[in-house]
Amino acid sequence: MSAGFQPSLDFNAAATAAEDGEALIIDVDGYEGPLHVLLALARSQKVDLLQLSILKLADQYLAFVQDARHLRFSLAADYLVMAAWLAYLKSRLLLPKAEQPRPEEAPAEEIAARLAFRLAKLEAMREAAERLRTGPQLRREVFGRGDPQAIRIIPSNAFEGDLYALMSAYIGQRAKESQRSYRPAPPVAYPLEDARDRLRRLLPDMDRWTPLAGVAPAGTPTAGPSRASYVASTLSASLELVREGEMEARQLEAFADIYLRARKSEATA
Amino acid sequence: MSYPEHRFETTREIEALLFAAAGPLTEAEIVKRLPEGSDVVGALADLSLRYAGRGVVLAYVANAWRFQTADDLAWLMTQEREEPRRLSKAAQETLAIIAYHQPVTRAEIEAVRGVQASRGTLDVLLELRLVRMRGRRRSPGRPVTYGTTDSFLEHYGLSNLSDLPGMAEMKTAGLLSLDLPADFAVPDPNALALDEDPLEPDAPEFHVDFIGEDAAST
Amino acid sequence: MSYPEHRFETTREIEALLFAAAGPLTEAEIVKRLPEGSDVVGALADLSLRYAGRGVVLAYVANAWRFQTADDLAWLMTQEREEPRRLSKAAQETLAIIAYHQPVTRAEIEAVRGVQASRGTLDVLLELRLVRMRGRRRSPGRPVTYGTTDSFLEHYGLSNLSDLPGMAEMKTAGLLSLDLPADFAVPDPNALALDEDPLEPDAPEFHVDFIGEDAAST
Repeated sequence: MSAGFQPSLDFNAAATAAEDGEALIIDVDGYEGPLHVLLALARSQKVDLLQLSILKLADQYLAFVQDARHLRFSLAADYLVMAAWLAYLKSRLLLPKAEQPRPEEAPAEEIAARLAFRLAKLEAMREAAERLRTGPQLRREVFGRGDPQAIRIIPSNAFEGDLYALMSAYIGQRAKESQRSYRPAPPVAYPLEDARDRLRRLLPDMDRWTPLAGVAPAGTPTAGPSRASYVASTLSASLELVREGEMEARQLEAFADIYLRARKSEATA
Repeated sequence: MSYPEHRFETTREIEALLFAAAGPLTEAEIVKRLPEGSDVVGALADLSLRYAGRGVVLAYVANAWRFQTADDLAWLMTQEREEPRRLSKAAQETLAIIAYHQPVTRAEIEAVRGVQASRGTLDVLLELRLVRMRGRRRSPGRPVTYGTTDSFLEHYGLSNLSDLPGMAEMKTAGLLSLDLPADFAVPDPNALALDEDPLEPDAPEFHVDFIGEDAAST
Repeated sequence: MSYPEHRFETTREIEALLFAAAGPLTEAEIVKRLPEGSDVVGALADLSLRYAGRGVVLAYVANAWRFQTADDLAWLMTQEREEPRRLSKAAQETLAIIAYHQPVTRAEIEAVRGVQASRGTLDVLLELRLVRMRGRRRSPGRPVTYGTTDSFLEHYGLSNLSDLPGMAEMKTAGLLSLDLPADFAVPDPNALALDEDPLEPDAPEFHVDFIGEDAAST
């Protein structure tokens, strides 16, 4: 039981649960987490953080959580875990020391000192952040050359790029890939009616045997119906015209070229 | 404030203004930006003197003031500078896919990107020695597989391929969004590819070898 | 050529170079461009003195030299000021922790702050190139370690990491140790931590430099 109350572990409980999704951050009156609340409370004691009264701090925090829970029913687990841990620490600090401390439990004073140290550390980092923020910053307080003179540039084999850019590029595409659905483009066919009309128009000029390939439109390689579609539609149309007696078709053997010509019934007769 | 101190402040202010400005400033522009009553004309004269003969001089061009490097130092400015090349978006993306999916064929790269890889993209990566031909896939057509090079690792500061940030780090960096499919995985580029034949760097290809020998013997 | 005249020429040359440059130049870069045998160190010292207290001053940032406007003249520069991207409080704190504790893992950042790093904290810092992935900790899972970039130093006008404000006091107070014992020896963020694998074994500078260059050119 005591192991679970080590200060280094208690914050991870909610964190690991949220590991798969977005981090759950409940902003309780502008505090980002229990440690930030504790820090704000500790400051009100106006002593060196390392000399802090953990008992007082625990009381203040428990009161804070009570209040916050009153206002917001769904208080983040982190806050409650910290509350439970502080209550436990407080009880141990108040209890008379056992003659023989149980070996698996660190002395309460030591745990309290660690908490104080953690707060001091966080405080130091906040101060550091503040100092960085208020110090002179480029293009805010200090400015570089506004109009740098051109230096002739030669291309080189060095290139720009960092790991983050590489990872972003990768993820960007994988995300695109997962959203992409397969939409086959329906093939464009050469309409039979068009083929028939075209053949009829060509008919007066087709008094000699002409290969089918020469009759069918050549088409364009990039857009429109494919060459195969042109040939197939033209063949079908020509067969219709043959049936109607306007045209003749012949093929010498299987797979050989097909030849077409207009039927000149009157002329031959 | 005594007069000279005032004047000194004004020279400092003009100095900073002209330095940071994106282009030359006219006297009127300078006056407008300085505190009222500043002796701009006097300060400009002071500055002119202060910079005379230095590496940087105060110049009056087209009715405006600017700092410029001294004419006789032009040779310094034309020094060539090696500008690192910026990878195009396509190249960056192709590189990322090769890095994570190696060994990978051109067709596979295209499958992930959803567009045809232009010849130039792979060529640029090969030329920059970020990418190399690794081997051939044991599949019909025996397509060439691509992988990253040592200089890729060097550039990105990786000691080996297993250092390439994986899913955990992508999550940390906030790159993985939640709407990715559940089976989304990032491949381990370090895994041994079993269906790949080496290109055999020593004797690359019989054909090549043969020509080499032939040329040598004639 | 007499010695002082030679030295004067060198200050002129450096003056011109640094004035014209878009970003900071390292001593090595300056040396490379000047005639052989120039006393660059001495000339830089002369220039520092010459510009001290002026509207434009010589500054040493990210181990390189640049001219910049004096920070007390910020009020003049309203036109040049870019609306900077405001970092969230969480991002600022995270940046401070990374700066003072580097190399540091995400878990360690979270331990100091007592909350999980949320989306938009680390990735914003990475995207702004204030922070970079440095290496991997030699501990189970080999977590990635984070550190600051040259453009971080340039942005905050720090000559190097030991220049971070309050660093010495925090060190003596033991506040920079990632482990809890207060009497723990504090690692020097400049030195590679002993339990960290370099992302780049022999040339860690390259990566750093590179980012710097990148930032300067944008």
